[in-house]
Amino acid sequence: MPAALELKAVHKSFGKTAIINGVDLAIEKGERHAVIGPNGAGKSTLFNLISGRFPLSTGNILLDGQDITGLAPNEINRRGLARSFQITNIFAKLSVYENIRCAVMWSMGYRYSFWKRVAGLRDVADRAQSIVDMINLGRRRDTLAGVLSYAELRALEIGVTIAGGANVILLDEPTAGMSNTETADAVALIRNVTQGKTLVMVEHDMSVVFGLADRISVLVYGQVIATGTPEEIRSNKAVQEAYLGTEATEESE
Amino acid sequence: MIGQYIRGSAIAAALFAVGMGAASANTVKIAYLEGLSGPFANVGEVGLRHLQFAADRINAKGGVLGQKIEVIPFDTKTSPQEAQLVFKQLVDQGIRYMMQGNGSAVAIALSEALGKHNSREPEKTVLYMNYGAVDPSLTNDKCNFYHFRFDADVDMKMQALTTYMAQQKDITKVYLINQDYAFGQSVAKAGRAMLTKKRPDIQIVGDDLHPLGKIKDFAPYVAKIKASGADAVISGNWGNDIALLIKAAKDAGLKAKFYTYYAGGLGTPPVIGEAGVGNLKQVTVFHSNIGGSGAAAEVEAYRKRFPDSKDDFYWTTIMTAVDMLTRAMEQTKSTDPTKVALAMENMKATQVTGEAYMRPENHQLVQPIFVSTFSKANGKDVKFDVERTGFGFQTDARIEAKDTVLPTTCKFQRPKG
Amino acid sequence: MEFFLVTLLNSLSYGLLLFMLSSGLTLIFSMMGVLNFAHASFYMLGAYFAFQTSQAIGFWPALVVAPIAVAALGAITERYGLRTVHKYGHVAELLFTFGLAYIIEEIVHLIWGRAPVEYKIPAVLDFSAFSIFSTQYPAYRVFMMLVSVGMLIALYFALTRTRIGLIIQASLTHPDMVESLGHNVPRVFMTVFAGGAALAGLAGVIGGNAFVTEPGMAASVGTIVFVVVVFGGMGSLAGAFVASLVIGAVQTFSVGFDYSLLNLFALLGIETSADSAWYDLWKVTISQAGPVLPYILMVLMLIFRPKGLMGTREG
Amino acid sequence: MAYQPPPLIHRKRLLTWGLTAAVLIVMPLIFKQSFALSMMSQMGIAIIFALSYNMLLGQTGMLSFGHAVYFGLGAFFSVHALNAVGAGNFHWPVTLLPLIGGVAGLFFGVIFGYVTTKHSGTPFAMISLGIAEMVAACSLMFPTFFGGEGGISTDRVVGNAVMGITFGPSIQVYYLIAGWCFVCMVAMYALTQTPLGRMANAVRDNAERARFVGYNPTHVRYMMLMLSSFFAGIAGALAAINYELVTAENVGVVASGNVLLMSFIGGIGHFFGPIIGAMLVTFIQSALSNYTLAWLLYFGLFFLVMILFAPGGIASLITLHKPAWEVAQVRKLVPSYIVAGLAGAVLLVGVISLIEMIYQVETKAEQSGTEMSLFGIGFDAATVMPWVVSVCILFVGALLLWMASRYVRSSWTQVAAVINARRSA
Repeated sequence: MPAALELKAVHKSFGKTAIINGVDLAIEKGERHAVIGPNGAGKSTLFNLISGRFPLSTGNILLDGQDITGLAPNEINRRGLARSFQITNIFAKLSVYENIRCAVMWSMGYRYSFWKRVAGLRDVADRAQSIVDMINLGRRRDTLAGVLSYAELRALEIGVTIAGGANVILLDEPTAGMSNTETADAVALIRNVTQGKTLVMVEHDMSVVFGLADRISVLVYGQVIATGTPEEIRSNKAVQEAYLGTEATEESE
Repeated sequence: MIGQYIRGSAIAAALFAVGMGAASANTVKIAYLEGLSGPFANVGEVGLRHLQFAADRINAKGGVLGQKIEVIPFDTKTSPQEAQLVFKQLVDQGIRYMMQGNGSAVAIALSEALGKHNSREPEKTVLYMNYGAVDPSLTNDKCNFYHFRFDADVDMKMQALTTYMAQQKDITKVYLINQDYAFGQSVAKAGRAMLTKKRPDIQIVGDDLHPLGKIKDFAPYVAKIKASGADAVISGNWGNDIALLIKAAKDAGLKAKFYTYYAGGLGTPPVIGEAGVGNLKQVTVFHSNIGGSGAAAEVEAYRKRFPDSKDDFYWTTIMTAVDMLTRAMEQTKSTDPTKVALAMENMKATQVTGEAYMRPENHQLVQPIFVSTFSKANGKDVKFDVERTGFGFQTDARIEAKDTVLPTTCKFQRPKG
Repeated sequence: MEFFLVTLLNSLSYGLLLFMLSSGLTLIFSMMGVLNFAHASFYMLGAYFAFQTSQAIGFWPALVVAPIAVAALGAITERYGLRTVHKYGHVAELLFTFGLAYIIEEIVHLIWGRAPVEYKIPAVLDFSAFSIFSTQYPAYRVFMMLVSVGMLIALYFALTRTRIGLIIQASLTHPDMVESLGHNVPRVFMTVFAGGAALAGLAGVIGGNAFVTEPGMAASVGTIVFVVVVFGGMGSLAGAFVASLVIGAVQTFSVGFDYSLLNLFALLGIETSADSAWYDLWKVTISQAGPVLPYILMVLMLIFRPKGLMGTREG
Repeated sequence: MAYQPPPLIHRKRLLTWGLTAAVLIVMPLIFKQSFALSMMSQMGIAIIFALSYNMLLGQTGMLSFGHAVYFGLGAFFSVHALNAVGAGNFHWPVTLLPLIGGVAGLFFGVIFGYVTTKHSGTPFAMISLGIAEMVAACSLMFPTFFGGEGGISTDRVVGNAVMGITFGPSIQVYYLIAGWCFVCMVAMYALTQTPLGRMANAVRDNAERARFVGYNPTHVRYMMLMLSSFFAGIAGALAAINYELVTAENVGVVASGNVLLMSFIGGIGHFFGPIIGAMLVTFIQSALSNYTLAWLLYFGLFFLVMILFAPGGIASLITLHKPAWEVAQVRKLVPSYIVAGLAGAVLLVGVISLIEMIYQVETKAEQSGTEMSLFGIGFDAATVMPWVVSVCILFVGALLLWMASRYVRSSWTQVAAVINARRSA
């Protein structure tokens, strides 16, 4: 069985600066995988490469065994990979419900049709409503996304990401900037919505990482220096030296 | 949403109520249709002054049939479609006479709207006096019984111009440069055809069409003319397109003579200035220095009436139009457009330029045409300058009325009088 | 040969004038994201101010006074107009300049009338500088080129040797950066806008009497300057420079080519007559199509290289 | 709870459309002059055109400077079709002529849209302007098709009358336009409620994110442009029937700018905004120009004031009051609006007198002297007094308006408090 997502010798340079420097990574189906690393290690760039936002310099990316290198983001999304953004990136002038509805339409086969009434599509409505409920924004259903609170926006961001039913979900710092209680809610939400799916996340909050992830990869200077279970990573000398040591102690305090 | 409709229409209704019924009764109303706002408003205003000038003179003598002439200006925004709408407005207001003359596009649109209107609503017939739109088709295949043209058309002027040019033995190579649109194209076509017929030895060394009003720098065209070795240039250009062409020619030291239609057009002489003296010619039905006491008196009277305006008496065509109109009314003792139109056919008029008559086959005024040269005003044969520039036109030749008549394809339905 | 040399000089002087207009627009467009529709109106105002000033105190003072007056107007426009609508986004800003262009034209109609004004070349410069074979080359054109080149050099030094110039340069390629550097962004914007307006005004001063000063002059150069900016590429003054010269040359040289597709057909042995389908299209000569060429170039450029000739970024 | 799709036709919507249809039917019975009738026909055409434009600007976020290209080409193709029908070479009912215009518009939408919609934002705006300039320049170069400056004229009375309808009288043309206008309005509204229509909004808000939910923004833009050019072509065909003349100015940049102004003034953020804008701008352009030569200046100033103070257009000014209306608080605003309206009127009187006096002195003095009358008061603009008075009125008006604006603001603060209280309750 092929891996859900596989990166083969992925390189990315901007001009003369190499940001991603030969990443190999395989993520199994159903796995919850976290990518950690210090600032500027190239985590977000890695996500942008996987989701097709930036073209690769060299290397290959396989989704479910199929090569998706060089495809447009919408093509990649249609093959079952969805991502969220670190800086909230939703449709500001549409309501919460409409945001979700836009995110489910393609996957339900309605594509660019201009002869069907959206309000008449029962399956779309049911699915959108269930996702709104799942991300606990039922009360804010008809509010414009642009006026939501920060935590609500983050929840919507996740909702829009998972709405299309993609099997591989990429979450970019889903809990960044949240308070402790908000973070706990977010973790519960992520756990809930990614059941049975493959999850890859970039996260700074180590409690979230160690709470959620089945496996962790550590990215330093554009290279994966270690991949393993949380325990393996915790005990990995190289990781401790390079990155974890100081921060892990800070986090535990 | 619906509230909006209602509110909007209420405002519209209120404004309509104010606007209607502005014209007063018991006058002979002449609607004046020109662009009175936007870029060509100044040209429209000049015609308006002339019409007012003519109307004042009639009114000072007690008007026509005891009624005063009232001039009512309408703004066509120099757009054919707008002109059609304005036409509906003047019909609404019960106006039966209209005058227009700038832009053949507007003229053709009006003439067609007029034709349809007069046949659809004969009891509200309107008569159209065209004082300056010179597309030949208006008195040929698109002619209309209720349309009267008082200016000579492109072909008639070219006939006069080429007659004159044919006599100039020093012309051997001619260059045509015109604006790339209907008028410019017809000038180029007529010029080539008539000139090669009258002087087969003349070589046409160039035939350029350039976009209308878009060229900033005519130097490349002048370089091309120069390279062709032309000693005469024919151009129907008007406005900045002629002014810039002449300036560029002077800059490059081009010696060729320019035979033009609109060198004396409003706003052009001030831009040309010194650059045009001696080598710039125009073909027109009138200019200030044609000689004769009548012309001089007219020019002076106009300057006296409008002392602050820089433009000069130019449109004899408007004078003749108003003159013929009022005489036709006096003759028939009626202000009915159909009767007046029948009376105007074949009518003779004594213009300051000489005898003229309305040709009954196509309602085209036949009159003398002049070729003149841009010169320094000298108080003698160049008595009057144009637009207070110190430069005026000097007559080179006068082509008699009978020599300007061309065959016509016009076949209109004549109503029974 | 004579035609070629004369036309080369003409295209150079026209191209340099275009650059004077487009350099300001590029700066404004690249830094502020505002596609300034009123830019050509500033050019027109420059010409009219110069006309008015030269009537009162002569051409040479006008060369200084008019651009300064236009710059002041530009600063006011930025401060009280653009800055107000800035919060509504680029579309509103663009429409604001669109409306402004409209009003400036009407006001010019009111103050100076609709006919061209007699803004003349100063007598000292009204002679022919030299002759190429038999064609004279007017001194004023040489003067125009000198002013343009002088402006080019001044602009170069202003951008590379002064503090604000360095900030402007930095923000051309990285518009977000200026803010993070902690500079007074509104003031930088105002300076750039006023400076761009001044350049346009200066172009008006020297272009107004070489060509013609009339209310339609803004509209006649307006779109061509846009073409130059887009063609040259966003954020690149060098691109605008090259594009100005290229567009200037295309427009000037195309006049000399009287070839149409009919000539090509004749070469290929295809028979055509006035009755052939699409005859109207085949008979259009390159010189007739000249004015459309810049637009075609621009559209092609945007299709194949959306960044423009030397642009650093898109959109 | 299973989802119940809302009925296609429910009471509120039926009422809205029913009233719209009723207004369209009744209008010519109230305004009978042929000028009024032709203005209403123009409005109908403008409404379709402005709505089609707003499919791009308001709904998909594409600022186009060349939409008249589709309108004008639609008009030219239909005028040629109509002439062919008149010559007997081709059979097609005049009633359905707009379909030919629509298809022509669509055809060029397919061609030009393929190039333009690869870009968004400013590059799209620029490329649309470039194409508009190109088509406009071509329109004078190819007189066979475009008819040169005179345009192509036609006679809409062709073939046999069907049930007495010849389309000769303008009232019949009005109803033809009104019918098409209604159909197009419904169709374009319906379009906003489809998957494509919703995704257009999403692309407008955030084209990049649309990619990450599976949609290609380029396709969305392309499809919207094609559909929009179809409707623009319909409007063009109706214009051809209405004027019986199509000139090159129809494809021109000015016409494109005009539709932009209409949509923006009406309000691009709401479906009905462009409808208001189309009616208002058409009205200003045809009616205001009868009263004053300065109408272009007034129009320009009006536009600038709208951008500076109400960038959402008239529609946003209306919808601003929706929350207040829902809590029945609008009446609390009325007094302050009346005061502000009066103050604004004073200011307007000052502005109008100054502008009219300037125009009188600058452009009309030659024909009719400096004697003039405004608001029923006759005076001589060459004397100082009227100027002093006008400037005073202007300043007083400005001062009053400034004070009134504070009153409006305080009224709004009160109303907002009520709204907030009601909301949180």
